[in-house]
Amino acid sequence: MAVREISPQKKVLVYTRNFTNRLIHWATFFSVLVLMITGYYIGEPTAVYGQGEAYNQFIMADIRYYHFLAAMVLDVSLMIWFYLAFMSLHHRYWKEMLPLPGTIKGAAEVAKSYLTFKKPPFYAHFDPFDGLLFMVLILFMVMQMLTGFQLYVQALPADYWWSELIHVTTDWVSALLGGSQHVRLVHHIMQWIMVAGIIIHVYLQIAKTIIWQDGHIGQIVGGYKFRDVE
Amino acid sequence: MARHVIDPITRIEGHLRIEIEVENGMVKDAWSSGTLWRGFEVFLKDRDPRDAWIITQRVCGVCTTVHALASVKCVENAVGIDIPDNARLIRNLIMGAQYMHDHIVHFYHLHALDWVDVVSALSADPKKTSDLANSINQNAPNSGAGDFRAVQEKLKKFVNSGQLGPFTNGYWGHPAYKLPPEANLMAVAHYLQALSLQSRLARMHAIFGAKNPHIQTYTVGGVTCVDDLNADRISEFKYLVEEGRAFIDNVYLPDVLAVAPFYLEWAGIGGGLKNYLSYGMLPGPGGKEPESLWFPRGLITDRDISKVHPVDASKITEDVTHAWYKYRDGKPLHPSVGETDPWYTGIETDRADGKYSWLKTPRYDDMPCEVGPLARMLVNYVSGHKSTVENINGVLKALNKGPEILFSTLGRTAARAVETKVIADNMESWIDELAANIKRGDLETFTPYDMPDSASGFGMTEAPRGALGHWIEIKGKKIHNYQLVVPTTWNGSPRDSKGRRSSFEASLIGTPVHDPKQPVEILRTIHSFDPCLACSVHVIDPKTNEVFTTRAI
Amino acid sequence: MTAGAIRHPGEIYLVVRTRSILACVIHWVLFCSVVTLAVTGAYIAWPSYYFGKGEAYATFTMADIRYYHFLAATFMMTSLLVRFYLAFTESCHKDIKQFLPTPRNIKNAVQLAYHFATGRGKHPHYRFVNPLGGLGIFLISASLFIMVCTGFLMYLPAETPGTIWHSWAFSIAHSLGGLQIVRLIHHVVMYVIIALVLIHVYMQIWKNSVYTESDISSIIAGYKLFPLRQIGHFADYYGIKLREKPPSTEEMDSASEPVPAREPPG
Amino acid sequence: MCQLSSGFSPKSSEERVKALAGLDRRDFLSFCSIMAATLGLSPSFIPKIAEAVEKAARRPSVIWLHFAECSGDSEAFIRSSYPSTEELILNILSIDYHETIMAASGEAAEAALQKAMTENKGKYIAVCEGAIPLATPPGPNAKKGDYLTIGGKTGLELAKEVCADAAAVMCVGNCASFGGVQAQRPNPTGAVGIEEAIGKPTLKIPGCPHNPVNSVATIVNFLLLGSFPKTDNLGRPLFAYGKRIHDHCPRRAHFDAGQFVEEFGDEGAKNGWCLYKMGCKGPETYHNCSMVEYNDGTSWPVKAGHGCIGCSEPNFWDNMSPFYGRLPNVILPGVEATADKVGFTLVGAAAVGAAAHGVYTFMNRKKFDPTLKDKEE
Repeated sequence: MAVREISPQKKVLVYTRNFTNRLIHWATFFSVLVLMITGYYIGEPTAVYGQGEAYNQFIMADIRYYHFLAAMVLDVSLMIWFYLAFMSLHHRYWKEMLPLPGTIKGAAEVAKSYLTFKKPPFYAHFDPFDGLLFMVLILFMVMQMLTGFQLYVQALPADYWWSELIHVTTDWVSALLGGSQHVRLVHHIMQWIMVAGIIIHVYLQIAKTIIWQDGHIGQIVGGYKFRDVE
Repeated sequence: MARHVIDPITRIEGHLRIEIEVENGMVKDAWSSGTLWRGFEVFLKDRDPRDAWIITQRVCGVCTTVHALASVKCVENAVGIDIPDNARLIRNLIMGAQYMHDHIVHFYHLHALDWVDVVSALSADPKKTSDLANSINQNAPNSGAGDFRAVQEKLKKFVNSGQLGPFTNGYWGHPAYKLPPEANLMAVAHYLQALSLQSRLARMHAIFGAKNPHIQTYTVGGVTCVDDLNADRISEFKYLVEEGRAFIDNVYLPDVLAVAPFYLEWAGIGGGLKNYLSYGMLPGPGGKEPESLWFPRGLITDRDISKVHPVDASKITEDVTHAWYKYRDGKPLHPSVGETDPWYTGIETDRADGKYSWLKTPRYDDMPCEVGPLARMLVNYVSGHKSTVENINGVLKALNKGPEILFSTLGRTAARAVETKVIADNMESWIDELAANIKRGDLETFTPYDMPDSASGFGMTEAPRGALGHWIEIKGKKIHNYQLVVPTTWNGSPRDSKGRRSSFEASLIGTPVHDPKQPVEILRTIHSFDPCLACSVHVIDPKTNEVFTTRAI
Repeated sequence: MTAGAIRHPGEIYLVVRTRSILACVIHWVLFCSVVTLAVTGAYIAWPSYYFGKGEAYATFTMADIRYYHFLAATFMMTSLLVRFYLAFTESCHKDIKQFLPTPRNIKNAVQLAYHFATGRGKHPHYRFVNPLGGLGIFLISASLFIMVCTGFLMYLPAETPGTIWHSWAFSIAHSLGGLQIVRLIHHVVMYVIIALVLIHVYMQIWKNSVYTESDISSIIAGYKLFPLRQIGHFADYYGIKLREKPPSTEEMDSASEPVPAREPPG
Repeated sequence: MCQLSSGFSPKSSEERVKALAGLDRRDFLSFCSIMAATLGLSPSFIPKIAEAVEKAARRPSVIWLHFAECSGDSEAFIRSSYPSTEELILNILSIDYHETIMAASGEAAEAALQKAMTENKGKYIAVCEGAIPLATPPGPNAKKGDYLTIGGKTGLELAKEVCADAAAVMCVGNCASFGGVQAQRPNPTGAVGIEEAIGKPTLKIPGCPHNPVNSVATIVNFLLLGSFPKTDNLGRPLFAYGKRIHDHCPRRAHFDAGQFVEEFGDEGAKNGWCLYKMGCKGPETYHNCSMVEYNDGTSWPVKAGHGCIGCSEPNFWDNMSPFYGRLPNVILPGVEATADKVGFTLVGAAAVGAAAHGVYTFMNRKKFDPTLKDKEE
């Protein structure tokens, strides 16, 4: 029976992700999850009605509060992530995520492997295909940050240094997109694209874990995976 | 000298036993025993204070709602909230409906058979009965000769069936029955009318109170029936009030005045105690107590009807010298510091210094007091309560007697009738106030609150049978201590430590008894109090949890 | 790549199949249905907001949520039932014994719990479910079974009036002290399940991190990786040559015995 | 259970009609149709009910006993509208002993009881109201059941004596059926329902108090078919206790819609929304309140904006309380807490335990990872 089968493959354990790296992943995961759920309510507020007197009900206010709170967690973790991409002592991954010729070639090879089931070379941290996907996701997150801040700053008092800062850094977004209503639209649509991207990401990690038997998915929990012994 | 036991006393709520000693055809001494113990205060402990009213309402199914009211009041007092005006009005309407209903049931179905010989009615002339009815009141309904003949036919068939049902073994033909056959027939007809009417009047409770007995609309903070605050329900209520008032004006009061002249000697029998206590009830706008109470709070001592004394709830004590409980140092205690230690010594004990009842013996300022309709009417009368004064003077004038006849069995029964009319006449004003509020768009029925972690409070009101007080102590948002001091405890309790009798026992002294085996005279006086035993027998909280020792089976 | 060498330098691991994909799928169906049950159940217990405005005759929020609760319950029951059946079959390596609280399992579970708590003693390598985990899964299953029973006791009287099921459920509900008590049990046991699941998830992450056997991939992809050095007495089997007959479950379980460390073959 | 062996000698229906003098034909038929509806019979049964009531020439003897109770069920019974109490007393039943309405007291009352029991041996209906206290009070002369004595006998003795020769025992109200209010924790008087006290199956019409429509319909069923109606396994007639209040509640649409009263007197209350969150026990209570209502169909608790308290269910004082909460409290030895408090404690303990274990293993990671140890060595 299948379950009794033991593969003769020998593997060696490789540490691929340190604690900070994993922590950032899960902080990003939970903050994006909260942002998605609260964002859905803000975009579709008829989903939940508050009862009682308006002066005593704060459903939208509460949900926006948690949206902003989660956004702050995401911002901070993204910033650390960017810093580590260049400065990490463990693994400086910025190059692996840029669409350089080498990365694109590697990504094509990985993509081919998904179709041919021929195992691609071992990549300790993430393969080039993932790298490009992450780049896309990160870009979307950055865009969500920019549009999000642009929407957020509209509600802030103007004479506040913090709001000045946001104005200076993100007003161009509004100008570029053609007004705050378009900013809102882009913020909304990009979220759905991100949902699709996240689904692809999760699917690929599970598929790789199953197909290549490297314990791939475990690395984001335990920090290690396995490499074939040549 | 023979000792006679009447057990069970029927046509009352609960389980009562009366023992009398008769000498030369007169009662020389009497003992009253409550023979059921349920332990309400024991299981109230640790309950949610908001549930207390639902539980305490079940102490009595006859004067249902009054315990509910006293209970929500005592919790509201502890929480420290005022209820909205609509809630006050609905509570007053429900209370008023209770009085209209309960007093009619008491007079016709629990009390009338002490004065009316059902069998004698068989020999009445329906024509003369009709004349009699019309001579008392021209508006008397269903009082044609044909109406009375139909009742008599029905009664004859019933008697001829040989199955007398609830009338089996009545004291028919007893010389104490003095009404002519025609008056008896009229009373029987009204007995049956009242039987149908009371079922309709109970609907007044149901309109706002969901059902009767045991309403389910109160809640700590107000009432729940906000959905019923509409013209439809109010007019339904109003017409039922009118129906009840028509009966009270045209049947109940005339009947009392028609029967009384035949039993005028009872205006000198059954007086008993000389002190009368009323807590007052039916709060007015603002709901402040006792200032806004429509029936004032007060105490009359020594039958002195020139003065009403204020009432101080802290002067109430309970004594267990003759009750089946033990106190550690034997002294009377205020309910809030009372103890519980049931100590049953058997029903056939020495009455002189033994224990013989499950009722404790309450005293106000060390005085035995009578409570009930007579006490309320006297306090109202002396305080100058307008409609009470008018109605009592009307009754006294009709009987051509002075106020001294009120201190008697007959006086008690008359006071009840007067009270029914006084309250029924005022129902409309509350309905109008309620309608005016609704018209204004005021539909508020509930005051929100937070249950305090610890608090204490009390609620006082009047049950149809007399003064009713609930005391609560809340700790950890739960009931820590709950006590009830109820009307029949005042009236039906055994002697106190100084050997002084309470109302039942005191009022029986000197009652003529024709035949101790047919103690109809005893029943007259006892029933005039409208005893309600279920609520009277209770225990005071166990700070020490001693009561749990009684669980051993 | 530097970090890879910090722990277990040169340690050789073997891929060991631990679950059929079917068992993995059932796990996640069970997980999703229990999450759905918990969320919809929370709404049924505390319907604090109302969803969907409108007239009552045209709005069915509670009705819908109850429907999804019942739907998820059928998924949960079916997957539980299928898993129970598979526990007796080869495709789940007849693992029923690993979940039952037999004296042996309890003894091993206590030992394991002591090791997990203090770190004393050698880590036993269990290929399938370890006795402590088996006990936890037994408790979760038993709790789910209680939920199924109490759920039916509430569902049948309401949804099948006039049938034999109705009177049957009614009798049992009353012998337990009435529907209100059944409801209370249903409510409280949900907390028990949440607590147990919390511990379960924590323990999987913990084991995955501490023992580097990739426990997490076991429930997703169906295999773990064992350090060859520490399961030495299976080396001839795990090594280069496959044995004719696979070791029995008991043999696998007894892998908890201290094993002398050896050099990895090859 | 409770089969009657031709309890009533049939006389001519003409004679019976005469006995019903005063109840005019229209009223009588309206009573019969209400009874048919209450019992869930088709309209074709109306003439049969009329016939059965008319045929029962000798009215069935009823002995109504009061035990530990508040008389609420007697009061409820006399609120009957179809038939009226008058009809019940004069024409339909022969209520031979009933402490609240009977003329006789004391010895005469005792004699009436003995007479009814002897004359109708094996044929009378014993209606019981109130629970039987079984505990023994402390005290020198106390014996079992002394918390209640009537005519010098304990309630238990009286119940056993009267119920022994009854054709059937009918319990009205929750006290007689299941022990009721005095049987709630800690049940200081050891009160139990009649069935448990006398060890004989009884028919139960629970409620606090019961709805007279149900007791009267049960009696009419008895007159019509010579037996009591079909019951559930607790002994409650299925016609009245076969369905949940919740399933026939006029506010059910608001439950399904998710529209709830959040606080008494709020907008939801004014709009008649569901009382689920106010602790309504309709979902666990079998009773026909929502269909027949009380006091001649005037109202019932949920209509009056107050949740159901489950008064037809056994031990409802304990199980259904706190009455303004959804769930009863969890009672563990020495502790009483809400279900959610218990649950949060449980989950919190698990989370804290996991976190503590995580920190501990991180601090002592060398113990767990032999490789690290090896390396150091």
